[in-house]
Amino acid sequence: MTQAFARSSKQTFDRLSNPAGGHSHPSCASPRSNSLFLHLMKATMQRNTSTLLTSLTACALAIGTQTMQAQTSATPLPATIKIVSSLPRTGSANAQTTSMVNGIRMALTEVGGKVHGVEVLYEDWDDASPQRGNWDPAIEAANADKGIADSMVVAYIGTYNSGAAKVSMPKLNAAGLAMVSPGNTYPGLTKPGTGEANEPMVYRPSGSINYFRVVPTDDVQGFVAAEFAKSLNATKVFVLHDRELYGKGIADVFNASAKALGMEVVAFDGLDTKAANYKAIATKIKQSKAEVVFYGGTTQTNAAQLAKDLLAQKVDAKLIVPDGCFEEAFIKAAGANALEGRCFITFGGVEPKLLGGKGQVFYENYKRLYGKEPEAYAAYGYEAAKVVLTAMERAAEAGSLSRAAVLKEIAATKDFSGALGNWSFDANGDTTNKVMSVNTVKDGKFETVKVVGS
Amino acid sequence: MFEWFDSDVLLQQLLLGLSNGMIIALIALGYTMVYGIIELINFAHGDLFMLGSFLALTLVGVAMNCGIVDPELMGASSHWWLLGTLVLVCGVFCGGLNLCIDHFAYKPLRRASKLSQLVAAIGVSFIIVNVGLFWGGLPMDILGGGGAAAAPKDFPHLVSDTNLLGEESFVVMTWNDVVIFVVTIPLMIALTLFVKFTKLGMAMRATAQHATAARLMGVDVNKVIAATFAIGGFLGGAASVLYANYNSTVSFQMGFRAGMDAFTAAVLGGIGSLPGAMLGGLLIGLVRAMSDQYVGSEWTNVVVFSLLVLILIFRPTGLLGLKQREKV
Amino acid sequence: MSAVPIIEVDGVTMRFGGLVAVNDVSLMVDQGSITAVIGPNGAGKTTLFNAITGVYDPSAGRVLIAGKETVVPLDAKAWWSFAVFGISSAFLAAVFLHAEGLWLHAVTENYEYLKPFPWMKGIMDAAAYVIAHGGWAALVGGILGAAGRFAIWSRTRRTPEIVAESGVARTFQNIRLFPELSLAENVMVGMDRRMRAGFCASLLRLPSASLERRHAREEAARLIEFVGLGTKIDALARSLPYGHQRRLEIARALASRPSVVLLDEPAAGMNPTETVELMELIRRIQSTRTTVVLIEHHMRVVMGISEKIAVLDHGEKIAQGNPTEIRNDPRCIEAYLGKEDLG
Amino acid sequence: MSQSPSTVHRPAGLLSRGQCILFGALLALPLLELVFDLGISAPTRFVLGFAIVGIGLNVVVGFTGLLHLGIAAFMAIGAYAFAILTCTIYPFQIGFWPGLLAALLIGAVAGAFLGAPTLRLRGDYLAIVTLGFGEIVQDLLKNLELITKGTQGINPLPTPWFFGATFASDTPKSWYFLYLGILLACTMLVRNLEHSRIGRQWFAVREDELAARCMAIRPDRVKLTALAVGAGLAAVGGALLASLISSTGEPGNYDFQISILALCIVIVGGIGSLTGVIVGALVMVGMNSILLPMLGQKLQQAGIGTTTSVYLAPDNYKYLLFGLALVLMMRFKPKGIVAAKEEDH
Repeated sequence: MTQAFARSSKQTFDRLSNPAGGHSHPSCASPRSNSLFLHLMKATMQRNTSTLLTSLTACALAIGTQTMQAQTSATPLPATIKIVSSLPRTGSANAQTTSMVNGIRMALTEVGGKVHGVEVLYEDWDDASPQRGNWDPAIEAANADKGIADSMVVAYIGTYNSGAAKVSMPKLNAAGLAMVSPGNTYPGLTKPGTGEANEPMVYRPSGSINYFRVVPTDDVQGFVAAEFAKSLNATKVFVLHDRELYGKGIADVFNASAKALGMEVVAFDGLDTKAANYKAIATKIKQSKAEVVFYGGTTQTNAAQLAKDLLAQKVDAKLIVPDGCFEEAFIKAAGANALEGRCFITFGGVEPKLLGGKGQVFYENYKRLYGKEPEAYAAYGYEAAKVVLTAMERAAEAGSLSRAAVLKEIAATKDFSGALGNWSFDANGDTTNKVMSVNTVKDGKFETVKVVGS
Repeated sequence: MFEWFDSDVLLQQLLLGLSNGMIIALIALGYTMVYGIIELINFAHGDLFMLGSFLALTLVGVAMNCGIVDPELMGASSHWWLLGTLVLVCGVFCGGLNLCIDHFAYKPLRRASKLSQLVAAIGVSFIIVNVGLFWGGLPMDILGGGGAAAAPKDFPHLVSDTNLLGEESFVVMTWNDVVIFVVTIPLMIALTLFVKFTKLGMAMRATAQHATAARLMGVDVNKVIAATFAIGGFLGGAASVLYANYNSTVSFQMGFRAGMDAFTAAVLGGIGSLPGAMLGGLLIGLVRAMSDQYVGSEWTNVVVFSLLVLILIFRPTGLLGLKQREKV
Repeated sequence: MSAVPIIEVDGVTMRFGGLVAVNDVSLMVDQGSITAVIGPNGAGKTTLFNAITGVYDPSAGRVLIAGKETVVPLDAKAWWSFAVFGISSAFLAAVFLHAEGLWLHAVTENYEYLKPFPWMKGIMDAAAYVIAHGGWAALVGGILGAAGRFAIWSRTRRTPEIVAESGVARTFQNIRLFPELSLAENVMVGMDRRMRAGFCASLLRLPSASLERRHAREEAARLIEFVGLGTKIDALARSLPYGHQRRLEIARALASRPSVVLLDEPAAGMNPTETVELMELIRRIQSTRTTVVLIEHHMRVVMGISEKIAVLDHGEKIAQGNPTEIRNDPRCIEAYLGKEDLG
Repeated sequence: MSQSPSTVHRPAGLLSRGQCILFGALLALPLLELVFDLGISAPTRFVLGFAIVGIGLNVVVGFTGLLHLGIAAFMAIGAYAFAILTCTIYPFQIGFWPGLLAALLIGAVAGAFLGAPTLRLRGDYLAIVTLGFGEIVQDLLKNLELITKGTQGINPLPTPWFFGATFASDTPKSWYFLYLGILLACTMLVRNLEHSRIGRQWFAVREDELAARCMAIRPDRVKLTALAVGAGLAAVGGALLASLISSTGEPGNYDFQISILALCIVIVGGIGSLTGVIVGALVMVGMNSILLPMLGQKLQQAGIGTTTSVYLAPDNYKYLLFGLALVLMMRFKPKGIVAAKEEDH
């Protein structure tokens, strides 16, 4: 004890005598320490760089009695803080969310697990239950409550499903805990006038914004899909959806955009996502002589089966699906045959390997670290974590790592240069990044056909 | 746009309904047999069927990797012998597995209440689903796996998918459809004959009528139950290959819907009745296809279950179920 | 003695597939009497009991209880129930098949965000919309509803509960107690016919329900003692030995204060002492002005207590009369009695 | 009246001894949290909600012996009825308590209506029909988009009010006590029914329908009462759970898996026993929303499960654990944790 104490005091004085001041400097980055006292000391030092004397006094007092020290430093930076993610880890979305969690871990590793010398813990929470095999509202709500109750948590990365966000957003908002979603694309979560009359205010009981997302919303994507259908010279389109929040939402946008662009929507049907096959629907599509089929759905809601059955029933219509299908699993599930030249996938961004700048670095690192191609949303997980960590760094610099401080800094994210390019959060908490791509499958791999909005 | 009556469309939907219905009927037989003998709704049956498809997928993968079949030829030419082998192997696998499940999970509960058996079946179904998830994670290089364990997998066409009615025809009928009938109908006939004429079959019928009486007459009831599970499992395994080949998809979650459809079919036809299960399966397949075409796919489940309720109001023991007279 | 027999079986036939279990049997049971139905195994005795108590619907013939046929008549009440089912399913079909339009007209169009809802107008609009658009749905739904109700009604015209309601209680050949219920509860189920406590009284444990329950319990205790089962009224029925279970079943049957009680082989499996006790019990039952009909193989019981005996063989009634007549009837001796010592 | 030995008249208490102990423990749980930082009173609220659903299902399955596989449909009906009648985007806005009462009534009526065609069916036909209703209700909620907002889910739902207590997401304890109170009320009322004429009719129909009918009990009416009570309670549970997360969630959330969870609660806890149901809810839902997440968290903190392999992530073993628990439970305690007769009186 005495030894540890002596060592930590020495380091404290080292820091004090460091001409670089309080800003962290590689040479004095202390090894991981389990001494609370050390952290408190460091925090004191960092905060009061300008007033060396005060620090010295504080320090002297601290050497005298630890309790005194705790009283004298006003709002010290904590020793460790936590960020958590709440994603569906059990069940069918597992592949995508594993990739996202990997992205988050990467972001954390890149900063050495610390911001401004404060150790950052990360916990990967599951919002799915084995009964549901999918996100479970009770678990998501419990996660939100758990996050709120744990005072170490300063940021909540999640959710993957927009429906889940609807559950946790008001809770986290009331508690003033920042929430950054790498996957929610339902527009009504942030944009007034796109959803219900009470959206998005209903998610903001405190009146201020705590929810941000690094992924462009479906209203952009649905429109891009419709434009692309038009560019395929389609006159008749057949719109299907999976009767879930995401799929139905984007199909609605596509439906409206297609009509606006002068195409005829011959049918707007919901699919039974658990059905064995869609050959009967494929027959109906064939009968309708539509040139394009749009399916608002994901790999998990059986989009691959639809693609296969269109091929099996010799339907010539092209299939357009949204980014819920932009993952390796979709190609593997459908088989490249059913997709090549027949299927187009829109995505709110570009595929990881086409990312430029920092994105390319991310892509290379990810492949090196995990030994496989990242899924499409990996970059969003990474980006969300990056934004949070950067904001925390700024907040720490400004002297506080409280929830409010972190939230303020996340909201202030501007001209952020990350893996997804250069972007900011707008007043609603949406990313200004509107890059969209249309992809197809060639030789069993995604290939970008068109990039819009960059 | 959608002509109400279009003979091509009608014909196509009938064909689809029959093909889907045949597979459902084959699974329904497994439910109805087990139910007939021990009055257990075997919830794990649908998931067992799912494991059969995974075995088929793995075997096809192995066959491709070992150069037994040429991956390039999948879908272009037919691999009858491979399909036949798979039906047998997966059938035996599922039959054996069903036997083991019965032995370890249900048999100790024979004397417990029906509900405890049901919960055990639910538990087994969860376990199998998890096994399916892990199986999906096996490194099946060609067929996908690893991190995407949970995703549905593509099952290659084992038979040619050229249209037998000619490339110009609106109605599509391929060997995929034919193979279902070629496998299913003989199996059903064989089962019917087996139950009617063999000694074991008669013992099964006797046990279904009255287990205690059968036991007193010297029927080894445990053997009969085991045989029932084995045969039901075999049919489920055979169905799993047909299903995988017909839909060209294998997923660890597909057991639920297949099981539910089959269970509905079994009840619709009259649970405990073999011809009832076949009829129920075909009917459900047809109603699904017709509803998808003429009502709208989002209403298909509603249509199927409303029909079920209506039929049960007028025929409380299903279409071919015998009127139950309680022994007093 | 009243002129009307308490049970009149009039030409009842029961067919199961090709098997004729009971063939054109007629039987009169006088009020207050003890009547036995005897015959070899498989003669159709229990089937006749089942036909009388409504468990089976006779293929032909009628059963009159106290001069009345115990079937649900096709009267105003039946028509009323078809009408109610038809109309309510018509209404449901009309509402459900037009749910969205209805909602749009009655609710959405009358509502502005955060303003109070004009309830009256909403309801009027809803009614107008259903009347204007629901015709076909209502017609189909109505027909299906009424037909479904009719199908169920026609299958359940003569059911055990309706027969039991008219004062017929019975026991079963293979004892059918409620095994997981206590003795008292078993007997109290028998009293259900006479109990009045409704749902709300039970839910809230109103004094009326508590009082009724307390009285029922006391009466159950008396009945259990009456049949000679002592005071352990809270033991589970399944814990009783076989002979006691038979007596408990009799107590349960008596609990409904029936005018006639049908006992199906009450002495089966009883030892001689118990049999004597049983005969005593049956006489005591008769002394409470309850008619007793029993199926029995035990000739000592049959000959000892019956006033009238009917003999069935192969589903047909071959003889009827008092014990002496039956004892001397050559057909009975040939068919049945000859094989057994009459004791 | 001369009172002979206690055997003649022994009224059932308001709660059995087991129930008293259980509720005492549940009451003490948040107090325990004052000392130890367990953080479990918040997730335990879900347990309480599911316990109410379980009590409802227990009336149907445990008391009356009807195998019901679609109880989630009635949770959905309750949640949606509550939501439509209280949410601010709808005109009605009748408030928390009237909404809860309406959910109870609508659920009960729906239960009776949907039950009516099934009354004459044998046990396992009933199972498939109820399973079908479970699916139909989901489909209806999804398809009648104008009314139910389809897959959007309805939010926000009003938080409860109770004599000045505050109900916010950071005050889980007030929710906890309120829900515990509602659960207690449900338990006592259902216990009243259990020990009354109504309960006796249920048991009689369960034990031997034919014998009951020969005692002039009308099984239709008895089953209908049970279905209505069960559905009504499930609706209340659904509404409370919805209020807890302030949203109905998607209709797909009320699927077969939830019905199965409810059934497992009843059977694992001890079929036919109210104490058992609550214990069952604690075990099953607790495993789901408290134990498994906690375990996952602990494993993560221990540095296990960070790898990308599907076989090493603890989350991927949840199905297996859940299934094994069910099978083993049935193997060694087929009557459930609390067997019905052990808690009587």
